Amino acid sequence: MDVLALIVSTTIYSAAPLMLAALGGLFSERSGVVNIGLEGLMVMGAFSVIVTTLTLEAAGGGALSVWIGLLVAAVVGALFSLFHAVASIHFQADQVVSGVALNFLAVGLSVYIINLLYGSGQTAYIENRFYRFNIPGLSDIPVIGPLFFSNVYATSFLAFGLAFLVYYVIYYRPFGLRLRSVGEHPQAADTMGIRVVKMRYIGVMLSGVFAGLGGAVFAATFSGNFSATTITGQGFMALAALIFGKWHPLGVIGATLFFGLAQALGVVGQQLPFLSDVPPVFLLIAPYVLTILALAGFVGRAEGPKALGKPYIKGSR
Amino acid sequence: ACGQGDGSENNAGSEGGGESSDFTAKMVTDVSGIDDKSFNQFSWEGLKAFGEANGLEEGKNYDYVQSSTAQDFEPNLRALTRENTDISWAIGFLMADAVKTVAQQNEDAQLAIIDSVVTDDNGDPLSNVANITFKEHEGSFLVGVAAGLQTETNKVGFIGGVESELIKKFENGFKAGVHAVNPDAEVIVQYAEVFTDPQKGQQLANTMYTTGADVIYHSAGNTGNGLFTEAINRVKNGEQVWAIGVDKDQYEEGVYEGDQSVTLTSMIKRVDTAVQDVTQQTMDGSFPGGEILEYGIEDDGIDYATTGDNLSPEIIESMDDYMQQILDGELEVPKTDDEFNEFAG
Amino acid sequence: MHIAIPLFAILLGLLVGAIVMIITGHNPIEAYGALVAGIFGSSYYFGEMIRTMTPLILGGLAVAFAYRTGLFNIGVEGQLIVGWLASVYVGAAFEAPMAIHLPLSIAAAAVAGALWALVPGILKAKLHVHEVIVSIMMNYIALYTANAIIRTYLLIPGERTESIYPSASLASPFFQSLTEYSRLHYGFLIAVAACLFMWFFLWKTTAGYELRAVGLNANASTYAGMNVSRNIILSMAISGAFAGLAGAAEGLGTFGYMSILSGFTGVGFEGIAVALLGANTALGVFLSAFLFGGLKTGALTMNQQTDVPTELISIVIALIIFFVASSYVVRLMLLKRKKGDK
Amino acid sequence: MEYVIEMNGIRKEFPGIVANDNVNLRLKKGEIHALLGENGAGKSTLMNILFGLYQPEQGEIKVRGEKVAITSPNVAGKLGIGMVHQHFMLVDSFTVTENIILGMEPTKGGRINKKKASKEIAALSAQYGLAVDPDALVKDISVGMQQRIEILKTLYRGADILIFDEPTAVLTPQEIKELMDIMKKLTEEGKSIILITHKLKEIKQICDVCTVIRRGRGIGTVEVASATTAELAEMMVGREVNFHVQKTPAVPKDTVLEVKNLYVKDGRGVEMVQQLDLTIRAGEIVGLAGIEGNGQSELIAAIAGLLPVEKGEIRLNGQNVADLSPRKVTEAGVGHIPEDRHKLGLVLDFSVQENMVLQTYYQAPYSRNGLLNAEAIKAKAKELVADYDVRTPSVETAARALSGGNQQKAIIAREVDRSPDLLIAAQPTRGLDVGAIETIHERLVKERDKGRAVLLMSLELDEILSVSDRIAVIHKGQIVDIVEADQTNEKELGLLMAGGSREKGVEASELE
Ligand SMILES: Nc1ncnc2c1ncn2[C@@H]1O[C@H](COP(=O)(O)OP(=O)(O)OP(=O)(O)O)[C@@H](O)[C@H]1O
Ligand SMILES: Nc1ncnc2c1ncn2[C@@H]1O[C@H](COP(=O)(O)OP(=O)(O)OP(=O)(O)O)[C@@H](O)[C@H]1O
Ligand SMILES: [Mg+2]
Ligand SMILES: [Mg+2]
Repeated sequence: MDVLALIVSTTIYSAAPLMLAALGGLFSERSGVVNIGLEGLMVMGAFSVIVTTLTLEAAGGGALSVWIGLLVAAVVGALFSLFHAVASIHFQADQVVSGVALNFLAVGLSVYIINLLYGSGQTAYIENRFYRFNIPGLSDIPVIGPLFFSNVYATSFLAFGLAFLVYYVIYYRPFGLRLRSVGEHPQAADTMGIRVVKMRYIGVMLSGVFAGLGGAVFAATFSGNFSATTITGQGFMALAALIFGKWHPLGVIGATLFFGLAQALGVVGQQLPFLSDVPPVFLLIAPYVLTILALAGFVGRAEGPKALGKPYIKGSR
Repeated sequence: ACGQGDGSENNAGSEGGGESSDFTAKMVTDVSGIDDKSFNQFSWEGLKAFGEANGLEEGKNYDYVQSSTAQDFEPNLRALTRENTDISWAIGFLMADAVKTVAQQNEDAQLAIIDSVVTDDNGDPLSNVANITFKEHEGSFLVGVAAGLQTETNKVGFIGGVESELIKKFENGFKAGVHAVNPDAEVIVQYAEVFTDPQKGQQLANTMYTTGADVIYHSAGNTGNGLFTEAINRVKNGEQVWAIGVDKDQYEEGVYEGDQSVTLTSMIKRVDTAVQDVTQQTMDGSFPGGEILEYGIEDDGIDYATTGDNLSPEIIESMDDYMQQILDGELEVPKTDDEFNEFAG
Repeated sequence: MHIAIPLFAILLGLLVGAIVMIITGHNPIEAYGALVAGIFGSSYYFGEMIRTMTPLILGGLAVAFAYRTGLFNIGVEGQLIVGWLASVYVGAAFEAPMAIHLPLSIAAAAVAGALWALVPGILKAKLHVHEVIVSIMMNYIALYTANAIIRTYLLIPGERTESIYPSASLASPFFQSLTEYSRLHYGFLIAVAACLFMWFFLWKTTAGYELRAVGLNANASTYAGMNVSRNIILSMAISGAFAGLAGAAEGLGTFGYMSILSGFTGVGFEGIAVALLGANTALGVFLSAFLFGGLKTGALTMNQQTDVPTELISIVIALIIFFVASSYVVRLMLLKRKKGDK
Repeated sequence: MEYVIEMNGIRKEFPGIVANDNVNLRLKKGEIHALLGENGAGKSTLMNILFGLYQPEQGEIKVRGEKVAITSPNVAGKLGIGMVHQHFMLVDSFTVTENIILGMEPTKGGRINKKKASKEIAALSAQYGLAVDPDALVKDISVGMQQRIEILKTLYRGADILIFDEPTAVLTPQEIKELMDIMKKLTEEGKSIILITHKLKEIKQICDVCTVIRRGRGIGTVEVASATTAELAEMMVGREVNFHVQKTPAVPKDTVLEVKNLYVKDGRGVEMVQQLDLTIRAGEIVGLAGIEGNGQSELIAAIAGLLPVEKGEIRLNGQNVADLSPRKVTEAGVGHIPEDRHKLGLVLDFSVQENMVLQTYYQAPYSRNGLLNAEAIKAKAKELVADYDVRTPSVETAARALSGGNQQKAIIAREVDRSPDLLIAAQPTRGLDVGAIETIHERLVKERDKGRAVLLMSLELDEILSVSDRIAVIHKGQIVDIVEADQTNEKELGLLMAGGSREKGVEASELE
């Protein structure tokens, strides 16, 4: 039971930051803008939450600091994503190029600023992180309680809640319909009076908000400080999760949980008696191999929004 | 080798010894950067302490150069030797090959390296390189003693970064320390295979604590941050668990609520002392070229931290006792798996 | 005019970098002076810059080549790692006459990279699995597997493999003598040859015509009797071979061995930028690798002589990429205007 | 009577080309106004200007007497202008309802109110006789149905000036008839319509006036009733046009294609061709007539090697080519002018010259020892461009930049030039102007006369009747009958296509 609970809770909280970032990618890519810059946006989110929290804590902000930090991360993510938006929407730059540039810029800029602020490439540790807790009452329910309501992070609920909210918005609100139409067939959307450029800006900026949150949750949950190596590859994993989840919010939930589970098994596996003799390298690569097998076995073809990656030029044929 | 070493010393003496303000000592950082809160930073602190002690000018007499990738080591070192720097420091064993190349190409250069021994193709140390290593296993042994005494579950953990000969010293020293005071205790060992993933560190710690460990020591760089995160989480939920820091006093990493910390103690490796020491020797005209300087407890190179008084006086007493045994040469701490197996019998 | 716009973008990038420096209390003239001196100041630096360029060219070609067939090879990093390992393994396992040993070691790298890239290639071609995810996963698998192989079978003190025999080395005494003992090696010639190969293959050969057709319209290619799956697989294999060669440049040229890696080399991700900045053409890749290599090499000296952190160069590089990418639209406009005048 | 639309002196340039030059168009309320012109004459451009997609360089637009600047489709929409585009503007993965309400979604509590939307759409469809399934996905429905959605979209937005850009090019004869009825109904309800079409018959049928443009210039406007189709054609092309395909009776020789008991499934696994037999001989043109979706596309795809054969034989000159790869089929002597030119026929981002060797690039003289021969390719492309009157600035121009008609001509040039034993021409003249159609028909007959076998698939019975020697009627995946072209008529074919038998068909024609 202990081990099962461990695997379940590890799965869930490992999935949370990826889920947020992948949802960000979903907004951008559903509007037709490839976002390979999720990594950079996560870096900015991680940077923002740590700097904000440190500053507020110094001013006596207490436990609230990190939550304000989360908000700041969302805002900074949105602003930072404007680079990508302006280049790829307005200047019709290749969207992959501009996303790559975003990644370079994020690491360079954040570390440069950290250096400037603290005279060091690494910040101090925040005191108020996101901590696990047991939900009173619910955690006492047999079986379910220990699995889902004990040792939980508030941020996990935030991620899941937002994922369902995104699902609702994308599929049930006019905004979602319009956003998707812009990613599928911008010319058609244009003739229907939808402002393609505006929708894409919103899509990209929302990707900044969500990826910023993802990076922030990661930093404030796991590392507690910020340096150039706080975010290393999570953005790319989020991108993979987005494609794995077929650009669908519920798919994203599934994909990130799958990644989380694979990772949890890789880590916990060595402690399991029947796996302890397996050479560690196999457990290390297991999450990645499992993902490939899953893709080849039952997930198969993934097709993105039709207009993904194509700049919209009015009146082009 | 000694003869050659003397030659270069004279050379250095004529340049640096005569007028102290001409003496130059510079270091090349590893890719983790000058402010990694770890050995790059300590090395720099050692160099600064040296400079301040001698009234030298930062930037001119002593300075550092950052490396962004492993490819930068060699050009950075070469750049320093080309400026006729009196002692060029290479921080970290990863730079061993770069040091070798540069040292062989420029026999007048004087280099020093941390955590490695640079040899020529015959396995003999190069005469113009000073090799500084540490007896991390001894320090790890001491914190192992603390862990073995502190544990109530008779289960402790060790999280390694990327498995290597160096990190093995930490692991085996720690295991030996636990074994020495608590032969019944089990030590769970797991390597993250990455130095930069705090999430993985947290997951490893979570697993170890869940399966019963209550004290965990790490030697995993940034990955180790996750250990403190996890320990804090557990302590906040009313559990009694401990983390042990590495390389420096990691008390701060474990702080929760005011000034309480989950950091039981830390294994301290005084890179700064070593750097300051050797640089001073060089300035004084006795560059230890070709020598292997192994800093241990007796040279103030290895220590443990007591910040926050989390260690009980009894444990400290026991640690000091073992420290004395090591100093007296009564106790040989194992470094490798084989040595540990022999030690544990 | 073709060259004017990227140059303009570079200037703009440097200008913004200068503004950042001024705001943060650094002297841009001094810094850029050191930067330039760190590239052109001595033949040593210049040699080091070209050496830095070498894997970037090959990594960039790998990305660009796949892109031409409509594939996004984000797995260059992994392919480079296995190529590096294979080249060092062959280079260190036995000694043989150079005429055999060196080509064999290089070929091992190319083959290893190609095989690694075949996994996403085949899955894409046969099962329509998105190559982006598979290649990301293959990167991690390469990293951990290579480390495990080194640790289990090839380890010597210093956390690395044996050094390769001189008969497998790309090290060039000639280049070294020209460049005051920089580590410039013959791998650079391989990179140049690879550029020529890519250009020639894509534009002059029948197979290249097919690859481009498949990349632009798979349906029409099927209609025209081309085997789309085979072309996808071929394209990934060649792309992976380029990446593997980048590994050989590291293993047989720069280092002469392979260390246990504590993380990715970064060449793969920089390769994406190099390729796209170079508009996926051979010449473009060469020039943008030159830009990257120059800035990265010069940044070391800049950081050493002034106190400007190397991160500033990351910022400048990012800005240059933005400006170059965005300037395509300017170029288009200029082109159209010109044509309109006629 | 006052004009609802006045476009005066409109000029629009694209890089290197003047698409509209001093064009005038005046539309009266309740009128159906034809816009006629060759491919690339600038019709779509003019309408896109009216719809706000392009801005004119010169000229003025008045809507209901007031001068306006139509800066975006939004503005056009507010002015009551709606457009059904030449290439449909529909989101494939959306439902019919979603496509219609997009941008004007009815909501309830912030959520899209599907019920209300469905109700409104049902009401509209009933009013104009536009039956649609509101919950179907657009990618699953027929082209005719998609067009209805386009119309519903404009009506849903309250448009009363409707622009139809070549709406009939992609429709079946039955659907065309329905569309005509719908248009009439629309004008009865007080709407005004501009109709672009290349089919003069349609203009004669339902249009009141016709404006003609040639190479971007306005030629003039005529009352349809007072002009013959020949006159209209001449106005548009600038020369006399021959509507009758000139040909001598066929002299069929050996069998070239023999299809026996063929079964084919489409991409989704539905069996579209069943138990089909068909024979074509050298020196004859066999027309394949059928209502869209009766297996003709699958039959052609199977012959060309693009769809696997479930069962049965396809023999070419006696050799079984069933399940050979497309390459092998081509080499065995099949040429294929595909139905979907953008998807299959061209690599749009390749240059014209690269497209001209799409089937032969690997053969001498275009390829030697695996290397391309640039000179040979260029020479061939120049020859084809000249011979088939493909209008392109140069052979290095990207195919994407050509007008649809010229893209089609390029494909035909490529396929016909190889003079394959069997030439499959699927809808070869869809969307082409009468001048271009004339040329293409001549080419097909010429191939026949050279002793080649030709399979002509077309939804236009006119074309089938005038070009073919024999006509095979396909229904539900089977050839239900084969008739001599000069012994049948549209009516009989229509009945056969609908599944009737020949006897009844003949009776029906005798009743006339
Ligand atoms: N969401 C994404 N994020 C990053 N890169 C992407 C994404 N989607 C596509 N790409 C890359 O952009 C390029 C063009 O994508 P596209 O979907 O057109 O691929 P494709 O080869 O045409 O796929 P298919 O053959 O399945 O239609 C491909 O190289 C693809 O890998
Ligand atoms: N967006 C564009 N960019 C460049 N050239 C264009 C563009 N749109 C149209 N053209 C050119 O303008 C001319 C008129 O094109 P248009 O589409 O208006 O012709 P059309 O009369 O509708 O022809 P068709 O009957 O083939 O539809 C053509 O030469 C075409 O190539
Ligand atoms: Mg596609
Ligand atoms: Mg048109």
